[in-house]
Order: sequence, then structure tokens, then C-alpha cells
Amino acid sequence: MEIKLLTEHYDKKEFRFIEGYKKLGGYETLKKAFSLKPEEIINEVKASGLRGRGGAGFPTGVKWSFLPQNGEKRYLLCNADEGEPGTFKDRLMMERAPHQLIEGMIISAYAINSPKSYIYVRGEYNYPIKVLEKALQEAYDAGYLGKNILGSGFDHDMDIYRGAGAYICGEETGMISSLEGKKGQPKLKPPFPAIKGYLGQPTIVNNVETLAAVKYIIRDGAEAYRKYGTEKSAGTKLFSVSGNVNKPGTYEVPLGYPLMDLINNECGGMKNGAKLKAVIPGGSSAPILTAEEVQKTTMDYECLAQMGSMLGSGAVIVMDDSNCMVDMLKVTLHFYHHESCGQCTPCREGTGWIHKIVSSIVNGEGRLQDIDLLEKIAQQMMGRTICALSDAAAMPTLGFITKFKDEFEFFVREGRSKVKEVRAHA
Amino acid sequence: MFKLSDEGINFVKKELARYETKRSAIIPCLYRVQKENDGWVSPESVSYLSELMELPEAWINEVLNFYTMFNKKPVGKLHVQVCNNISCCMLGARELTDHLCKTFNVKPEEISEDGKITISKVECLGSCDTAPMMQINDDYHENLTPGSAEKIIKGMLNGN
Amino acid sequence: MSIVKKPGAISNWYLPGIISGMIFTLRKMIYNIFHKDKMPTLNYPEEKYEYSPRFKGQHVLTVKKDGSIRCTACMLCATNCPAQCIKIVAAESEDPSVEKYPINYEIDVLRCVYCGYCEEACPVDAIRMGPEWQKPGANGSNFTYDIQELAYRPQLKGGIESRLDEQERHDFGI
Amino acid sequence: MPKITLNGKSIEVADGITIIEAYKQLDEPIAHYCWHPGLTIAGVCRLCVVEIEGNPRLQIACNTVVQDGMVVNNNSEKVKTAVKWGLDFHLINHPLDCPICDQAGECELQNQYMEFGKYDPEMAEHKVKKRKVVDLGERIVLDTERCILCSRCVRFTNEVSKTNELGIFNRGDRSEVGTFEDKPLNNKYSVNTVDICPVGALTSKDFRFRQRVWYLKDKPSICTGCSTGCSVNVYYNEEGIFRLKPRFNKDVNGYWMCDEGRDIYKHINKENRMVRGRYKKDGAWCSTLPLETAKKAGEKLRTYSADQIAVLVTGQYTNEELDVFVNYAVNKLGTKNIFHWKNNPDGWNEFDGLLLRGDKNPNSKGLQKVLQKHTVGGEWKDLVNQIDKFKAVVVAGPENLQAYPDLKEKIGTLARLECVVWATADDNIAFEGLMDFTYLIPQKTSVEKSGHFTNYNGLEQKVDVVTTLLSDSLNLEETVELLVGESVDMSQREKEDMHVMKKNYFTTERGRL
Repeated sequence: MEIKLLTEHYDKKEFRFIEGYKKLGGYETLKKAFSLKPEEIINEVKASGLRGRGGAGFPTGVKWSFLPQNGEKRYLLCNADEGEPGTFKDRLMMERAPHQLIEGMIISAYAINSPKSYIYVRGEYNYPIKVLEKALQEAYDAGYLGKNILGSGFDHDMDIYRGAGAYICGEETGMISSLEGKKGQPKLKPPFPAIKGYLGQPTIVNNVETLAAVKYIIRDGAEAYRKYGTEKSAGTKLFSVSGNVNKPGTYEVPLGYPLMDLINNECGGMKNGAKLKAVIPGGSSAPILTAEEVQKTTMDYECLAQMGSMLGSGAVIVMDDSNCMVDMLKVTLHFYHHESCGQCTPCREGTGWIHKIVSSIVNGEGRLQDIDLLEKIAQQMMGRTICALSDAAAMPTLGFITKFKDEFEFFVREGRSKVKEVRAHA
Repeated sequence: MFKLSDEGINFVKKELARYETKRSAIIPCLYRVQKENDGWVSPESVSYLSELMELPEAWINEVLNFYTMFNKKPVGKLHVQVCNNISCCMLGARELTDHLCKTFNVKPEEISEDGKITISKVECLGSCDTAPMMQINDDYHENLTPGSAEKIIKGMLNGN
Repeated sequence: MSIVKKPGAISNWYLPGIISGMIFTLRKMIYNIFHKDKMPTLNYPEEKYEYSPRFKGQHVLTVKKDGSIRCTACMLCATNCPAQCIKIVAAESEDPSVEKYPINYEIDVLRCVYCGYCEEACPVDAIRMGPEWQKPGANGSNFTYDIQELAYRPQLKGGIESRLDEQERHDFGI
Repeated sequence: MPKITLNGKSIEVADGITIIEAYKQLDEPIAHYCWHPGLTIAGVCRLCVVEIEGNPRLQIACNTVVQDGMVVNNNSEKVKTAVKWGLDFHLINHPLDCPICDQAGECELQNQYMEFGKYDPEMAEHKVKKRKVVDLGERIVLDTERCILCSRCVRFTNEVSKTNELGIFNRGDRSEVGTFEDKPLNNKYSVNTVDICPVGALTSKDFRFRQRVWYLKDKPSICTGCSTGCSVNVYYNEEGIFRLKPRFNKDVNGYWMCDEGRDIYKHINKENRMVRGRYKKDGAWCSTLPLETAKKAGEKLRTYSADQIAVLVTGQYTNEELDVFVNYAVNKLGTKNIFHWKNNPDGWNEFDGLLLRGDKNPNSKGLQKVLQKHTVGGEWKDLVNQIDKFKAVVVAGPENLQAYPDLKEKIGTLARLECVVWATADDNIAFEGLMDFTYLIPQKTSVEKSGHFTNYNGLEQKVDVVTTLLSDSLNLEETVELLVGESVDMSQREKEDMHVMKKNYFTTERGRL
């Protein structure tokens, strides 16, 4: 059953502008937040069990409490560099409800006592940036941003930074590097950004959805938020469903929702009534689930971890049986090969290597030992690098190979796909 | 020799003051240069920008080469970027790209002879529910078929 | 070794031995006159013996398809040479894909012990030892062979082309 | 002081150091490329992985600070496999053209693969091709294909030389190191990037292809290029000296040295040296052994009275030599007219903030000390003022004539005197301008003698004999002894001169058959 918490007013056009937003209860929560102490907000967020919605699923309240108490200037960054293939929920959130994000950010900034925040939007999102810029101006004009907001004595400035097309900038330290005007290469951890982030200052990076959800946690209280979802995965989550379904799109459901229900009820079932073959549950870096596994999957952090996959950014890619898995892996690996920042050797060389191997299999030049080699390489790429891009390339590789080994072997032996003809594209 | 317009120079000065470090202004300034330089950033313009911003050329060049939205080669008036990522590929993005390349007689990533169009394959543009899709200059065009995509581009080419 | 002498009077006579020797020689001579083709000796130096191609004789520097020298002046042969008879002077090549080549490559064949280590050490099949085995000279300096002699001497008819092509270079990972 | 256990050995280390530094301290082998003690941590090569007890993930040693009680190892199977694969990842796109590459023999990739490698390459795909032989100015050649993107050189230009020329452009396995549009990398410290490059991506034009490194020996010495006195290693063989590389010295130069200093070996090599002693007689140059020249000069010199002799001295000799020289000049020649010749008195105290100084002599401080001891000394201008007073001058000339751009002009001034006795290591066309009764006495260079140099800071540093290029030449001590008529025992001289010929010099010695 879809629960419209964040997405309640997304269909209403006036929700995008400040008057309409205020009419629908906007910025009321901000007033409530200012009546609370920052620590109380942090505790409320902790109690709500909100976990980062960008991919890693780290508890947000805990992340905020890592900030050093030394009076250094803190930054809040909103991660709107939505690059994970299959994900498009943040775009929707920025287009349909910019003020919801801004309000959530002001509350969060107040909680962590940050005077300055940036929304880092991926460069391709030209329209969302325009919407956000307008909303930001409206918020400044209405006195929700700037000096002494609503007479609370809290000053906050917010700015938008437009990325320029690099998946890796969605990684929090990569984003910080990019914001500093460098290549978007992730930074070494430790120190973590909460200790030393943007320009060496303590920095909190949160996803759009996370920050927007903060508003609802403060509005309704942690208990009300916990009502949705499971014990360990509280709240609702926006899932971006794409692929071979009848109604692809973004759906807000509580965590712990069965994946089959999401496909059959919300998305209207498989396109043309085709047979479900596999689902990638959390963006292309999540290991794939076979049709049998899908039946018993519920969409929450724990269940998916148990299935050997992950919730990631909530991008559900549904595949029917017309898709060749070797070909799909090639497409996926092309992406990681293209997006590897080139900093750490295992990722830089490994992503290229496995992409080349899979390409040569698709071109009919594969060798049987290549399949084992792919597994070996992928295993050695896991956990060896600064950021998780290397893992993100290795995990689907392992997933595809272990679960659809017969297709790979068939392709190597016969030089053609088991499923359909894959032509070489220019 | 490339030079920014006065408006552009003011923009650069404003951006330099806007962020905490001067370096942060590199991306916005490169966007500006790209806009004023027919859609791409030439090496001369990097040197020019380096002088204007008083930052080393290598820093600007690093940024320029890292991000895919800056074009290092001249592009056509219509820069058609077809998403070739997983969701779009499942629904025929590659066939769409091939069709467009054949129709408009260009090779992917290359500028057409008349300089009007460049078709390139890009990674996920965050519009997977409406696959396959393409971005022409700044705008998204979604739920495409080879026929509809061709029609859109032809319409825009004739409109020019 | 000791010479065993048979005791007896006849063996002290030389004449029978000499005559039997003469008969043997005469028989061979007459045989050879009528079977010239089966004669085992050569009329050196008009005739020369051809060794098998595997004979480790005179060094040859191989060339590429375009006739330029294959050697990359890595000096591994010179390093490996137990007689220290190889002298190489490397230089920067105009062609970036070649990068380095020898402007001077000399082998002092009088010091050379023909051990073949240079051939073994060469990573690019640039030096081989061929079946030629002798070349006289009147002066010490005649025995220091340079690139001209090693790669392009008339007997080689424009040089021996190394098999190593681009594909093989790839296979070797070069 | 945290106490930690590395590979089963316990060690006490300073607070706040990283595990890799502890490994270095213990001299345990650990693979690494991007880490360099003189630069910030990049943590990108991922080779220095270690297993820390209680941590399921392998950590990189260069970015992990030691904590008390840490138990670390890098010899478990897990770590070894990770390092092997790490090296394979480095090599899959690295061209294996070691025969051509000038780094071969001192290449970290070779060494570490030999030590830690997998020895079983599985790469069957085509390598990524990148640009080769990129000309980066006067001193550097870049090969982007060989680069393993450790970013040491980039960090060097950003952090040490602060010139920011280098960058890594593009991303993924298309990344290429380089300067913008191949602009020259012409900062004053550029060749340090060659030293820190673990592979043959950056090579020095000066040294490139001149020698294979395994033909070279190295010995420590001090750079005589300026008064900083950087610690260096001199690389040489029987054919001469080929290069200088900085040697770590935390008190003076750290890990670096300037490009100018790297050129000083050129004046030491035989081609530029004064091999035979020379003197001018009846307008023609005669050449003899250095010893004979010095004796002849001494005979002539002793015909003048003490007041007629001036002594000109440069700070290019060791403390020991200068001590004897000044002592003999004062006490045996009896002159008080000793002048300190400086290379550029105006820019004498210049300093570029890192290493380079305006005083281009290794031992100006030492010379001043000696002069003070004997309460003598004047400047060049003092000599010029009273030049008519003198008939003869003894010059302890600069070893590196390049550092004295006004040499010709100075020679012109000195030529006005009747007799010039000049101790010099290098030959120069400017000497032709001198008149009769000129004696040029060949000197040893800094790599051929032992002694001490005192740098700008008063730090005394020892130099030892690295090699002998010209066994006949004298040091300043012997020269002055001969000048005052004492005898010098040459029988103990090392006889082996360097061979000018390359490896098979035997051919020339063989003669006709």
C-alpha cells in the first residue's frame, strides 16, 4: 500500500511555490523546530531510526552526533547528485517540492548549528536547479533564510552548486572535493567529513530524501515516523521503479514492503505480461536478485542485506526474460568503467579490466576461464579502495555471474546469447 | 583568441566571490565559458580563464577533463545525449542511438559535417521511468521511440 | 697411453708397412678420381663448409619490416656478456613508438667466446647467432663489428627480419 | 609512546606516526608507491595494505595512525593476495617495455613485483594506449603510458615547489598525468619529480639513455652548487659521473635538491677539466704535469717580495685546504693581502625560500672563518683599489667556473699583473687572455677529495672521495706547499685514471696483429 508522507502533495502544482507550500502547512514545522533545542532535534531524529536514503543507509542522527564540539564552522551539504543508474526520486522531490527540501535543510542545519549549507545538484538536472533557485529566492524573501530566521537568532545561508557530470560526486567526500573546485575524487577516510570535510571543517552530507524526511519527523514526532516500516528500518522510502513494468515511476511505500507487491500493485505488473527474470533492488551497484529470490524479498535494509544485496538508493530495476544478462552486465560495467575517478588503482584498472572481459565475451571472443577470472578480479576489487565505487562495480559482477552462470557459459561456448541476439552497437 | 563578454567577466568575478574558495568557482566559470564558446571549452579559453581567475591552468584543466558535461571538442548546435544506461538499454536506447546516428549520418560523439548536430551516448540521466530518453542541449525528452526521437530532432533542426 | 710393440723380426722391418700404406693411399686416390662427388674434403678457401642454421657463429642484428634495426639498446646483452665484448651507445629516436635505438653497437669478436648469452638475454629478438663462422682480417680493428657489419653485411642481403610483430608484442605485453 | 606489534615484532614508536612509518622504522618490507615521506598522503595505490587485529577489512598502512597495543601484520595470506593483485592491477595497463624504459633497474614496479608479485599474469585484453615521449621542457620527458598515477609528482608541484604545473587529467583508466597542453615543466626543482617517480613515466633528459643504472655506483657527497650544501648521492662509473640525486638530510635539504645543483657534475667530468698543468712562456702555452707547473710557479713567485703578492681566494675549497692555504700564505709567503672573491656580491644573500641561495659557493662560511682566524681578508674591490701595488697574484679559483659569470672580466683585470698563479679545476677559454708568467695548476674537484664544507647555516658537513677522475691533479693544500717550495710525495697517488672508452676499450689497446 502506498503511503503518501513525503509525496503527499506532489501532484499539486502550487506545492512548488512558497504560497501554495505555506497554504499546505509548509514552514510550520520550522517554527516548531525553533522552539526545540538543537540537541532535542538530533535526539528526535535518532529516535526515529531514520537512515540515510542515499545508499549506505547510515543512521542520520548518529552521523550528526559525530560532529566535534569545538566551535568550528560546520557545513551542511545536501546530496542531490543523483547518479546511481535507475534512481530518479531526488529529481522528483526537487521538481515537485523544493520548499520541502529547503525546510528540512533549515531544520537540520539548526540541529547541527551550521551557518551555511549547499545543495549539490547534478549538472544534468537543469530544470530542478531552476526550480530550486526560484524556491531559494522565495525563501530568502520570506525570511526563512538569511540572518535571524523567524526571530530565532539562527542565521543560515543556503546556496546551490551545480555539478558537471560525474557519478563519483554522489559519494560524500567526492562531493566535498567537487565543491572545493577540485576533481570530484573521494578523500581518504579517516578523517571522516563529520570531523574534517569541506575546506577542512566539520561537514554533514545528507541525501535529499533524508533531509526532507527530517521535516516530517519533527512535524509528527519520532514515534509517528516509526509507525511506518520495520523495527530496524523505520519510515517510508521512495522507490524509483524502472524497467519492464507497466507503470514505472516513483512510489513511496513503507520500508519492509514486499517487492512483489511493489511490482504487481503499484507498478501494475510486468509489461506485456512477460515473465519476471530478475530485479536489481537498489540501483545498478546492488547485486541482482533472481525471480525466486524476489518472491520472498521485502524492501528494507535487513532483508536485502540478508539476500546478499542492498537497498541502496531505492532504485528498482525490473527485468523480464527477454534480457540477456551478459549484455546487461556489460552495460552496467561500462558505466562503472566510465565513471571510475581513476584515483585508486584496483578500481581504475579493475573496472576497465572486467568491462573489457565482459565486452569480449559479448563479442564472442570470450574464454571459459574468463568467467572465473571475472570472479577473482571482482573479489579483489571489493573493499580495496577509498570509496565504494570499486565495490559497486564488483558486487553486480559477482551477482550476475553467480546467479546467471549458465548464461555466461553459454555465451562463451556458443558465441551468442542464450536469450536473444545481442548485436554489437556502434 | 577567446574572450568572455563583459557580462561573462562580471559573472566570473561574482562567482569568485560567491564561494569560500576561489577554486570552487571553476565549475560555474567553465559552464559560462562553454556557453559563450559555442558549446565547448577550448584550450585557449582555459588559459584565458586561468589568467582571469588567477588560478593555475592545471587545476582548471583537471576539472575540465574530469567532468563529462564540459565538451573538450566542438559540438553541434544540437547536442543530443542519449542515455545508454541499464534501464534505457533494456528498453531500446542503443537501437535508438544507432537509428539516430544512421538517420543524421553522424558517428557517436562526433560532430556532423554541417556542424548542426552531435549525438553522444551518456550514462544515466535520472529519468529511468521514462526510458528511453535523451537530452537535447538542456532539455529532457522522454518515452522515446526511434520515430518520435527523429521527429523531435528534425523539428528542432528545421526550427533553427 | 703407451705404445704396444709386437715382438718379432717382421715388425722391425719397415718396408712391408710402407708398401701397404702406399697401396692404401693409391687405392683411395684412384677411388676418389672416379668418385669425385663422394670426396669428403673441401677445397678451402675456394669451397666453404656450410654449417646448420643452428650453429652459433657470427652475430646478426635483426631488422624490422622497414629495415631499421630491431635493437632497443636495452644493454641486457652487454650486461650478460661474460667476455664484455659488446659496446652499445643508445640514443633517442625520432619516432616516439621506437623511443630508443642504438647509434652504436659494436661487438669485439676476438673477445667474444660465442657463448650465446647475448642471444638468450635479448628480450626483443634483436641479436642472433648465425651459421657464418669466419671472416679474416689484417688488423685488430677489423674484428670490431659495428651495426653496418652486424645487421647489413652483404651476406645477409639487406638484413634478417625479426618475426616479432605488433601482435606478438601485444601478446608479450610489450 | 605507543607500543605496537608489527609482524610479530614489538616496537615502540613516536606518537601520531602512521603504520607505514613504523614499518620503515623496523625495516620490514612493505609494498607502496604513492606514499612518500616528504609529501602528503594520497592513499591511492592501495598496496601498503595491512591486517589489523580486530578489523575485518584490510587497512592501508599509510593512512592509519598507530595506536597503543595495535597488532599489525602484512605477511598473512590475505594481505599477500591483496598485494599480489594490487600489483597486477598496476601492471595490466603498464607497458612492459622495460628494455626501452630508462627506469629499468631502479624501477619500483620491477622491484616490488619481484618481491611481492603474482608471477602469473592473466590479462589477455588490449592495454590502454596513451601518449609516449611527451616533451616537458628543458629537463623532463614524460611517458603517460608508463605512469601508474601515484600522484607523487602532482603533489610535489602542489606542495613543495608550489608551482602547480602538473595535474592528472581525465578519469578512470584514461587518466593521464601531464601539464596543461604540454607546457614545459620548468620550475627550479622539476627534476625532483623524476626522482620520486616510482616508474619511468618522468625521466630526466639529461640522464636519459646515457647509462643503464646497473652500470652505476653511488656514493654520498655534498652538492657544491650553492651555500645550502644539500646532501647528494653521486652516481658514477669508470666513464665518469652521470648524475646527482638528493640524499635525505632533515637538517639541510629534506628529500629535495634544485635542478641547478644537478648540473654541477658536468664541470667535474673530464671533458671540462684542466687535465695538464699549463704555463705561458714567450707568448706560448706549455703544458706539463700539474706538479711541475706548481713547482715552476713557486720558483717564480718566490722572486717577489711579500708585499708584491696578492692572494685571491674563493669559497670552493674544503675547510682543511683553506686552513693550510691561508696559513701558508700568511706565514710562508708572508702576505697579508688576502682577498675573498665572491661570485655575485649583490645577490649574495638571495634565497628562494626552499633551497637555492645566491651564494654559489659551498664553503663561504668556512672561508670567512679561516680569514677571521688570521685576521686578514678583503673584498674584490679592495684588490682593485690597490692593484698597482702588486706584481703577482695567487688565485685559489672557483672549481665551478659556471658559477662565476664575470670570470672573463676578472681575468682581464688580473692580466695587468706580471705573474698570475691560478689553481683551477676546470679549463676555460677565458684563460687564454692571460699573459706570460701565468701558471694554471689543475685542481681536484669536490668529489675527488675529502674534507669538510661549512654551509650557510654554519653546519659542517663531511665529504669523502667518491672517485678519482684525474689522478695527477693537486688539491689546494698540495698546491700551496709546492708554491712555497716544500715537496709533495706523489708516490702514494692512486694510479687508475678513469677510462674514457666505453666497455670494450680493449680494442684500442690491442693494436696491430
